[in-house]
Amino acid sequence: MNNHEALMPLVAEIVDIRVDTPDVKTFTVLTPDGKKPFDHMPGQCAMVSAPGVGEAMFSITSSPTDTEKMEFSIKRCGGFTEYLHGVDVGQQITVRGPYGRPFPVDTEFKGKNLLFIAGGIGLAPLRSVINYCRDKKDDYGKIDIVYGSRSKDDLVDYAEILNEWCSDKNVNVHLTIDREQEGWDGHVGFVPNYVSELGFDTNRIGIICGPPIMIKFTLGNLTKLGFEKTQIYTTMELRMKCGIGKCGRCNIGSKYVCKDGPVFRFDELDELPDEY
Amino acid sequence: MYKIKISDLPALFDKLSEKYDVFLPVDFDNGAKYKKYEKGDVLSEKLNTVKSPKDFFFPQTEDMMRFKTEGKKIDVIDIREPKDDFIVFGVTECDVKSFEVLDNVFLSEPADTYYAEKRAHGVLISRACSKPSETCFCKTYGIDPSEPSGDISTWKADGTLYLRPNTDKGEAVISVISGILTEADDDEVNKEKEKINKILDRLPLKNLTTEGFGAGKTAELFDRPEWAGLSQSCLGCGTCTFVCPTCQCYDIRDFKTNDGVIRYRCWDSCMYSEFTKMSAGQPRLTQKERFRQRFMHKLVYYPENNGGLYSCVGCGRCLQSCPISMNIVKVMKALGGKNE
Amino acid sequence: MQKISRFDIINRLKDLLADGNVDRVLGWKKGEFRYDVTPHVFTSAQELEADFVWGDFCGANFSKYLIKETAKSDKKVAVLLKPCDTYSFNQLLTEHRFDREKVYAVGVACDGMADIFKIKKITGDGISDIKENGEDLDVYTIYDEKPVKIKKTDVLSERCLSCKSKKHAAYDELLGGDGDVLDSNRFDEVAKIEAMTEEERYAFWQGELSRCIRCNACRDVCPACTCEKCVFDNPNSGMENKSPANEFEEKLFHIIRAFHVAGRCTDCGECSRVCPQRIPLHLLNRKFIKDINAFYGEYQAGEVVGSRAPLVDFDKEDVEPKNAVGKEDK
Amino acid sequence: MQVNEYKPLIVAFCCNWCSYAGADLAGNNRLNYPADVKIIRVPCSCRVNPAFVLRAYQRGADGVLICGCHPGDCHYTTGNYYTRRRMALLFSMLSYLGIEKERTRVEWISAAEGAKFAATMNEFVKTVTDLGKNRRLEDLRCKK
Repeated sequence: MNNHEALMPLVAEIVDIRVDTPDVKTFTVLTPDGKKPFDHMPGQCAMVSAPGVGEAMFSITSSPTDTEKMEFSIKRCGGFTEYLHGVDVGQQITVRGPYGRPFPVDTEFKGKNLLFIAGGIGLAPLRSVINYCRDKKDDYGKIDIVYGSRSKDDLVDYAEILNEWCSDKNVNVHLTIDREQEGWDGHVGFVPNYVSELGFDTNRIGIICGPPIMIKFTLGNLTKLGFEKTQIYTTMELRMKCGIGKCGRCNIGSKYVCKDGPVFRFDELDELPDEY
Repeated sequence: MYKIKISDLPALFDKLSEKYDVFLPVDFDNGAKYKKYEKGDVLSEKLNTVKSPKDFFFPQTEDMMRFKTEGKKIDVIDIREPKDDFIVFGVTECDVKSFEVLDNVFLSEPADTYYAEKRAHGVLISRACSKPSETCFCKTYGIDPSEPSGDISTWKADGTLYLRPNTDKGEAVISVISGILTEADDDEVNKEKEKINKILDRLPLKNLTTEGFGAGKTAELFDRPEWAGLSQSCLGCGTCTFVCPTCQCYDIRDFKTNDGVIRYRCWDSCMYSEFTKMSAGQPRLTQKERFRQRFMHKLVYYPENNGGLYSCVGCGRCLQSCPISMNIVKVMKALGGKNE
Repeated sequence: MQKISRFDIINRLKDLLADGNVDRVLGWKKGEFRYDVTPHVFTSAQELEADFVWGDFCGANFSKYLIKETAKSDKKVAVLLKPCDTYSFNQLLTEHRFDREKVYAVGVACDGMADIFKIKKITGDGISDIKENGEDLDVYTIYDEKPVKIKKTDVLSERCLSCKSKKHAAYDELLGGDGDVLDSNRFDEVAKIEAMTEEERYAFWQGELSRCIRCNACRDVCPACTCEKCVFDNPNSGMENKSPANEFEEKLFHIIRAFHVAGRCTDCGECSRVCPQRIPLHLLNRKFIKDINAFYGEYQAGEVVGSRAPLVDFDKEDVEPKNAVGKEDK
Repeated sequence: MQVNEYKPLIVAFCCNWCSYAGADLAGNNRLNYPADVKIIRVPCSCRVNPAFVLRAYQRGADGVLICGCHPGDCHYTTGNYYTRRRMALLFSMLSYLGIEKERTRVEWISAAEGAKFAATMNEFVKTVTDLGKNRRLEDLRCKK
């Protein structure tokens, strides 16, 4: 990051828009001269903005190993995202970052089996880690991915999951949807229950992201399987304005999500007040 | 140590304003206010200005950049202009210390260049508090109002103003006015300090302590039942945060002009209901959580991140301004001390 | 000196609690100094005895708190109301903002409230105690053994200087008796500004409003400002704003704030009381009241529950806007 | 002389049923009125919130006109009666704050009064031109 201009954004151009689900689109972003705006680590975020419309924090969904471009998977749920969903390829936006503490991919994750558990748009922040670990598969053990959504149509990155992840030898993908649906012969049921059914051993690190209620029950079920809180990670989201721990709104206790997070280990979260 | 007769202060301000923009507290009908010096302005005797001098370094509204948009293209325009040196005169020690609190936030990596630029060009001339108010409690935080710091310290005693430069910036200012200053010894200043310390012993809030607060107290304080009662009549206005010298939360907003977009930042307040509101939800649902956040931040979270330093300096502005007279002193008395 | 003593009020409130008529009391709680009184919900006789105050600094108007308080429980809450507060009380009832059945209104006679800012202008900082002494206030400071004697009438708060009524517009019972509606001089200041030239008026308001720090205290304390979401907080309103970015924003906020309560403002004076910058906001509200009286006939918001506010009413013979300006003094 | 000739920007809120039709009629009859008048069509003059007037000034208007049906002729029966009260109070307040009272105005123009519409606009533009630029309710950020 350019430290001198922490709040000054870069201009970037949307060069590709992929429609993932009825309310999620993935935007590919490059600088006007065709480069990746900046380097990042898996789990880090960036402030994306359209002048006069809004500015908000999004996780960077592309992997750091992709040196060509940067991607954001964005769900339509407010004024600014509504705008983004309405733009065409070629539209310029601004980005600044990267912000936050990444997943400890080069330290604590190294050499371990990984279990990714995601619900809905919660896959977006994990996709960057998953692809990072897939690309450096020698550094990691077995990768399991449990991913669930309301319906088949709500699965983000479905094509990539089927075409790339599923064909990877050391990756095991377990998909589930909430309710029966025509044309779906996979598992049906909620993610937390599915995790219990699959019954993972504890020789792995868990990484959870999804709606708060899903996180809560999944965490409970993992604990029942014998997981310690010290081996489960998640990534958080709170309202942010500056991204650098100064504007004062994304704190949980003394921690700032934009600076000390967004990635937290559950034992760390336990020490924070319950205000998120 | 230098000195100058109080009656000669206009000459001093005239001289300084030749080279610097000089701001000093001046009395108005509605209280003292910092004002750019113009001939004839008289330094206010009142110690607390309604708004604190943080305005000069972290203004309530500050334009950051402009955007020009044309079709799908965006152009980011840096609109900052180089800042000239300026002097803030007559800053009380609590307000001087408030900059330490703000520095820890704004100058820590990555530094906030908007603030840093102003800090680099601002000269703080402090003054000893010869007549503290009943609402003063800087002693609680170990701040000594008889020994002001800043780039230059000043004391008023017996119709004379004593000045002591503390930094290179201060020396530079002194060299501008050295022609009208005379050298002095410390005697009068020491006597004045003694006098001030005697007054401090008579202040009604002199026994207020930070006991029970500080780093590591989150778990103990967060769920205390007293918060409900303390916050029950809070209006959720932002008065306390806006008059506070250490409150530093801000919002970044865009303003659509007829010719592009201005991105500016403005003070925000944790007391406001939309402060943490996002499309996905609201972590601080009621005024109780918002109220608690403000005081927990000042008394626990901030010290946790900044080596035990509290982000309150005891200036007493919130005691004077709160519409319902609820304030940090009442919170500290209700929650602090020994817990049975 | 207030007509009724703290002691008498507490005794009556204790009875009310003991009878089980009410389970809590909205009253004033003492602070660190004499003057920093906080609105508080008292739930027991002990609490009342320890912390309840009544005196020259109990300015806070509790009417607005009733919206929140009555929603909390089915039990009745007792509320202390000064005569001017009762108008806000009625106005909120007119607007159906709370359930009258859940409130036991105790009217207290009021002899006017003192303004600590005015006191400090005389005594300076360092006030250690203020004692009521007949018609005087004895103000002790840490700088002098002897008190400064101040006539209370010299330090009355702005709204009390032109008190409109000592008569309670609503109550279930009265403590300290009732007074009369007064022949107030409250429009004098407005008339003075109207008499200025356009340039003078502009300069006057420019000076006053430029001090605004947009803390929203005037809005948040106002018993007539009870929107769930204020336009100034609503991103979808197109005029959401948090800062007095420039002169325009200052005027926009204060014109709209005053306009939105026009015809509903009872002139309780809370806005000016709480302004940390001491902007005479009541002069904006009073201008609307004065105009309404002049154009559409005398109207006092909150005098009668259910009265029709002038801005949701009309007359076929109403004055034309172009003829209205400058015709306020009929 | 011609270099800096000042042309005021006028915003006219016109009620859909009368004044806007009046404007139409003025156009059909080739009655001239200055192009600096920007018409904003509103369902009823009563739709005009005082904030709209202020926002027009913020965005660079030098004069604001609110046009509605004649009192008694409102399409919604009584809308313009409320407009009348509301604007009387607003204009009085603006004047109280020292803002030129001639800048803001309410006019009743029916669908049949094309000539009146054009005449009103001409006269109002002249009044505002004489007053000069709006300085007292301007937002500098919106200028240039």
